[in-house]
Amino acid sequence: MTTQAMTAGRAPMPGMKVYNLKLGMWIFLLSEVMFFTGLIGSYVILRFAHPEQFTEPGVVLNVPLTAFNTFLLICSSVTMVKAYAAIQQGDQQGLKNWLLATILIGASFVGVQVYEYIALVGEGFVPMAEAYHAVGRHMPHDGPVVGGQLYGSTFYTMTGFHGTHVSIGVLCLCFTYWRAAKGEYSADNLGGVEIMGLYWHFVDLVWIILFTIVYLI
Amino acid sequence: MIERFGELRNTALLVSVFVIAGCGGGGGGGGADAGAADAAPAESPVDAATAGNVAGMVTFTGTAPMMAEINMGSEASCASKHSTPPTEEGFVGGADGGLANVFVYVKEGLESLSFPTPTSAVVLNQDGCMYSPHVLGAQAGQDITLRNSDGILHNINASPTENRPFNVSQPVNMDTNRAFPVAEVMIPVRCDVHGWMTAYVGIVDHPYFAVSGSDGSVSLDGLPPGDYVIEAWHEQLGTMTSNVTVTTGGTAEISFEFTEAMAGSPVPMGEPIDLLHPDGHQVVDH
Amino acid sequence: MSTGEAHKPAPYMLVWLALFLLTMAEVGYAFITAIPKLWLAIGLIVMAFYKAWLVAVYYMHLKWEPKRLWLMVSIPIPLIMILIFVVLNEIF
Amino acid sequence: MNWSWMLPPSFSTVSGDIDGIYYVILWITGITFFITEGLLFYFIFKYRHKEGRKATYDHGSTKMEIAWTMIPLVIVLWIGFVSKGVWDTVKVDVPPAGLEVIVVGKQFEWNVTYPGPDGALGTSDDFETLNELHAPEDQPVVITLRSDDVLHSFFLPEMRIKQDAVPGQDITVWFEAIQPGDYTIGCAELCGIGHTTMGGRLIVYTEADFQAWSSAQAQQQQP
Amino acid sequence: MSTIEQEMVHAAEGGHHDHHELPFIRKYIFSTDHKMIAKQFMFVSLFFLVIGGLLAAMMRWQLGYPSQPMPGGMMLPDAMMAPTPNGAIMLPEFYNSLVTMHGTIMIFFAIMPLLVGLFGNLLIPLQIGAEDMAFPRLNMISFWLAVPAGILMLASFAVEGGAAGAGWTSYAPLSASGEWTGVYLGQQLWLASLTILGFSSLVGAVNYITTVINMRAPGMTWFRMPLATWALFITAILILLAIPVLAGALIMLLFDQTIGTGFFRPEVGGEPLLWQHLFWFFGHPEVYILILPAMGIASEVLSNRARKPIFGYHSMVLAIIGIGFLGWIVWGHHMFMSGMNPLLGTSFMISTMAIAVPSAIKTFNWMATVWKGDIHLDSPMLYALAFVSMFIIGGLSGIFMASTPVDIYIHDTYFIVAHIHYVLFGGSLFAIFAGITFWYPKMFGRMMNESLNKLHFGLTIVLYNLVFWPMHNLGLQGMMRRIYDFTQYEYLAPLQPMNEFISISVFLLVATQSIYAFNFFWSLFKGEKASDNPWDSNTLEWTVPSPPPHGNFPEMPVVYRGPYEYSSPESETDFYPQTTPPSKPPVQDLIPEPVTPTPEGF
Repeated sequence: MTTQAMTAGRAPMPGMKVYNLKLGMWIFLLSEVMFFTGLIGSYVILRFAHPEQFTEPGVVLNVPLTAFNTFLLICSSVTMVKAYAAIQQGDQQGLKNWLLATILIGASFVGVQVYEYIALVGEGFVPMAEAYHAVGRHMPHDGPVVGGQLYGSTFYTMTGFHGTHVSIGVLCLCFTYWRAAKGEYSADNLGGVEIMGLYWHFVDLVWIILFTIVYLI
Repeated sequence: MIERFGELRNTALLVSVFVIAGCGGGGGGGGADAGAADAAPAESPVDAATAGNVAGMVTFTGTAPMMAEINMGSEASCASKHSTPPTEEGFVGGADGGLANVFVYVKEGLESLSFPTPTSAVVLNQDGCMYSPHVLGAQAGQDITLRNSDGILHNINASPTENRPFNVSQPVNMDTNRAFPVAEVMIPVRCDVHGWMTAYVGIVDHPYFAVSGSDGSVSLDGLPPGDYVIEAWHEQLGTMTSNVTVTTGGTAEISFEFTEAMAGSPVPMGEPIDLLHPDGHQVVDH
Repeated sequence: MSTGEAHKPAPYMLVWLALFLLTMAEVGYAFITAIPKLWLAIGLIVMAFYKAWLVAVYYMHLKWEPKRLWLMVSIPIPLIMILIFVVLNEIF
Repeated sequence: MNWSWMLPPSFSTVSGDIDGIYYVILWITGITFFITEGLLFYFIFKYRHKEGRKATYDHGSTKMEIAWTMIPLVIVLWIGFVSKGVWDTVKVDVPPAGLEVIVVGKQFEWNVTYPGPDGALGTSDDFETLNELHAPEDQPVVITLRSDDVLHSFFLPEMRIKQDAVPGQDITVWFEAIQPGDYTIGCAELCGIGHTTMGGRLIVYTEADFQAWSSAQAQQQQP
Repeated sequence: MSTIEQEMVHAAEGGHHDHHELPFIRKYIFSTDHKMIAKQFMFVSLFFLVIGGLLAAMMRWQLGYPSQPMPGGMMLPDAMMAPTPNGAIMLPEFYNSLVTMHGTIMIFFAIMPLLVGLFGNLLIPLQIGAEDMAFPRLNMISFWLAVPAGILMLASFAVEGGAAGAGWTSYAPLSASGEWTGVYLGQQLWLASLTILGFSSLVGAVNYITTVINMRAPGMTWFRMPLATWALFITAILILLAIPVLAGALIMLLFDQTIGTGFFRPEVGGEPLLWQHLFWFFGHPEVYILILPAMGIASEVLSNRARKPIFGYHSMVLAIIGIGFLGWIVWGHHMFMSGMNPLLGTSFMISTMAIAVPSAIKTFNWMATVWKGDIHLDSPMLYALAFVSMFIIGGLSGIFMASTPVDIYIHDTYFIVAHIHYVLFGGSLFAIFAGITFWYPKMFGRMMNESLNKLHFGLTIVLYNLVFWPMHNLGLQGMMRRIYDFTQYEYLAPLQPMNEFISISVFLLVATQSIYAFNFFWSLFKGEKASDNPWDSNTLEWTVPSPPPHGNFPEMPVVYRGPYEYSSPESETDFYPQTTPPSKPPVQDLIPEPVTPTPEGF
């Protein structure tokens, strides 16, 4: 605590050598890791238990679209880190521009995902186990049902929770942008930008894993 | 599927409870299904002077399936209530081909009218570990009195698809009142403590329904003149419909002839419940 | 401040390029039907985790963080492995 | 009131070993219990506050700690080693079946299917009993345990057998009764409103009686 | 300047100068002061403790007098009771709800918030010499998330179908569809409530861990931290990593219930055992979440009241860490009978046996701590000693269940009920009594009435053992748990007298607690004023006024030694506070170099 150091004339024990906000964010991310472990782990286990209920990549899910979405998220990561680099140099304008870019790309990621969901539900790829009747993207609508009841359940739960995280991230980004616009950040007060970045990159990281495990394998 | 949407109502409720942090807990009380019965005016819109009747027989041709005996060994107090060993009631035929336990009701023709909800309750009695009656009709929103006359633990597990399901227990001689606000044919009811206990409740939003007696006779009285589609439902033989025209004061004849061939047709119900209860509601053909 | 000016500017764009190319590679690789499923899965997972590694190390600045933070961040890994391994053990 | 720590009598080939381990643990824990609690109370009494007495200034002794760490470790690992053997006999190594039956738990009853005269399950001459398992003595009874709806737990107290029935899984359970008699079947896993009524009877016959019973049943249940 | 930073400055600049200017609502309702939040947690969870006790009493009525009219049962709604000519009888589904809600409320809404919410908030900043938590605002949020969770949980009693009835473990598929239990909305409320509560605990854990790592006063090295703080620190880590797994499982089950996904529903291919694995992967760390802080509290009190350094401080710390780690690899011992691969059973048995090691270390070290001590037998010490001796029983009875073959017989019987209550009631709850009594003067500036406490202790320890000891015997007779009417089994019918005996003891036990409740509130106003350090304790919280001002430490304390230097020859008194400068100059490396200020703010 700098402030306490000032008042008490002594610094506390060095601890993690990382200031509180950043440490707290990292700790929070650890719990997020465990949360997604629960979801992804369940998916892996259910898939091993019932391979017949899942399909080859691209049969039901729209891989090109989501590959593009992955690309979007990667780009948003780099813009985010650029924003951080900018404020490190005290470049207020750069911070705002890069943040804005991140917000836009992040929002469009969510948009694409919503579009994807709508399309999938149209094909009968729904989370309700009993109602599942997906026939695959390139099949006639009266074609045989591919995959099984657990497919939709796991897919929507995992991607849905990731989407929620992205949406929350976008909101937080807007807040960060608002404060950046008020010029509250500077080269030696950028904790807010950094932890925002940590969260954002973590969400990106989760998607990298999800994209591979859910769409490609 | 429909079941699922039923569940979605719960979600809605759940959310509402979220919003008001529990104060809305009472919302569980089937509130989502209100509006079914509320349109009922004070008195019956039917003019008794002009009303006519529908009467007829439900018959079965072919060799009737044998009903297996129920082994009540595990529930001595019930077994002692039966002089002769009770049999399953999936198929009860009467004299000269009459078919009992068929639910007959007006399916189409009354859309324009709405009827008051009866204040009297119908009784579904559990006696000797059997439901009596085995097939029961009630009007939407009408009280159904679940009665335990055995004094041992029963549970009444109703799994409707349009209405809110319930599963309540009765450890002693007691009555419990429940109502189904939405028309639904048919609602399966079972007791999980005694796997053989099953019953069916038909809910329609008018008073024109009947269950065929042991001789197969059935009649719907006091119908306003007009054209109707009458449906007959049997838990193993499926459904049949026939069109009748009721004239002023006249009695229209109907007859439903179920045949052996129809045996085993799936029980016309929203959700296949046999998935979890293979021995639940199937034809016992020996 | 443990990150930033202390060292030469981080290769952000380079990492971005790597991530992009790896994604392309993954998508291409996933559709090679010639390769047995097992090898497909392994290859994809390796690529995915390498991407995750890149993000964590460069974008999340782990590269420039004190060792004890690395230690802390690696706590969940054994737990994840225990959970997955044991429960998979159920199925086989 | 029964304050005894003895186990009720048991009647299966494995129950002896199970009870044996129980009594071993009972002895070990019992002795530990009296020693530790005794010492604790002795210390409390002996070293209670007296004016002018100062407590000994002592930060501990690694030797003693290692001692009272290693001794329990050795003991419990030995218990674990012994337990493993019995556990494998009961749950892992299933002997060749003298009688094979299918037990299906559903709310709230146990349905038992017997192979019938041809000795094979899944054939037309199978017959069933409700809430009753009839078995011969001195024969390994191998049970395929299933569930129709929720988790149940197939509990034979006198045989020291317990196994959850999991919907969607076939779980093999076996026991061998050593004495004819009338025993209990229970459900040990909360399974809903009627959980308490989900009891049944295990009837163990002599070999001959069982044959008689089973052929009679087969006759009776044939169409 | 950012809000949190303002709070920091506000706190650091000795917030106590102006804290009386805080409006009532900021001071008592939406307070960000860790001490006030600790008290809020205490009052709420003590309320839930009472609820849980009453639920238990109702349950015991049904067990002591199976299917006999319950006194006052007529006042309960028809959904719970069956009317008969001579009174109302409990319905089985209501009994199941009681079983479920007693477990859930006691574990998640009473013991856990008392140990983590109360003592975590109260002790961590005070004992490490911080002016408040790292994130005071988050701390407040953590409490105000727990409250709606509790309201939802209680509200589930009022909805159609009643409260959740699938046991506190809510094994799928019983919990996955109302068709099986008769509980529809109630189960969903249960799931929702626990999800919210989980998030609350999570936020708290992040706060605790950050605080302990980053905000220790100068000289407060890791191995000078009091054991209570150590235990709470490890507990926070367990919460941090275990709760999210539970949250994931809860949400999946909630989806199964509401929108009809298939994770745990076998009829569409779901895996019931997956729920058990996820639940117990959380659940066993949870068990240690419930006992570790209790161990820490007991260590504090024992060492202090025995006026003797804790025996083997380092191994005590290592034991805490060891238990924290082992907690992750033993969850399978809850599933020996579940149909889990029996080969896994053996490996889980071995890892479970290994827990005997850290437990033995702690138990014997506690005994060695009082050995040759100068034991002041006042109420905190009595509770703490009761904790030790009851924990011994609970630990020993655990060995029976750890041994897989024996578990075959006693699994899911009253033996396990006895075991868990010896650990949770005899262990955690006695430690909580000890802790509340011990830190009561620090919280409220007054002492609790000693003789009332001794009376409460005597009655409680006796009645408690009369309740739970016979449950071992019931279990050995084969009486299964969670059973509505055991007399349905003729081989259990003879156990009725013993059950009746237990039930009567429970009623008395519950009644006895009113003594403590009365003492608690009476002492708030009438208790004798407490000095800053009534127990002659060494740790930092006793160097500040009782109750401590907003901001705790007018100026940052400097720590020179470990927390348990009692009867040290270097000190003329029989205690030696951590902050007292040593007579001879301190070894230099004990006081850290001031670190360069790091950027702050959000």
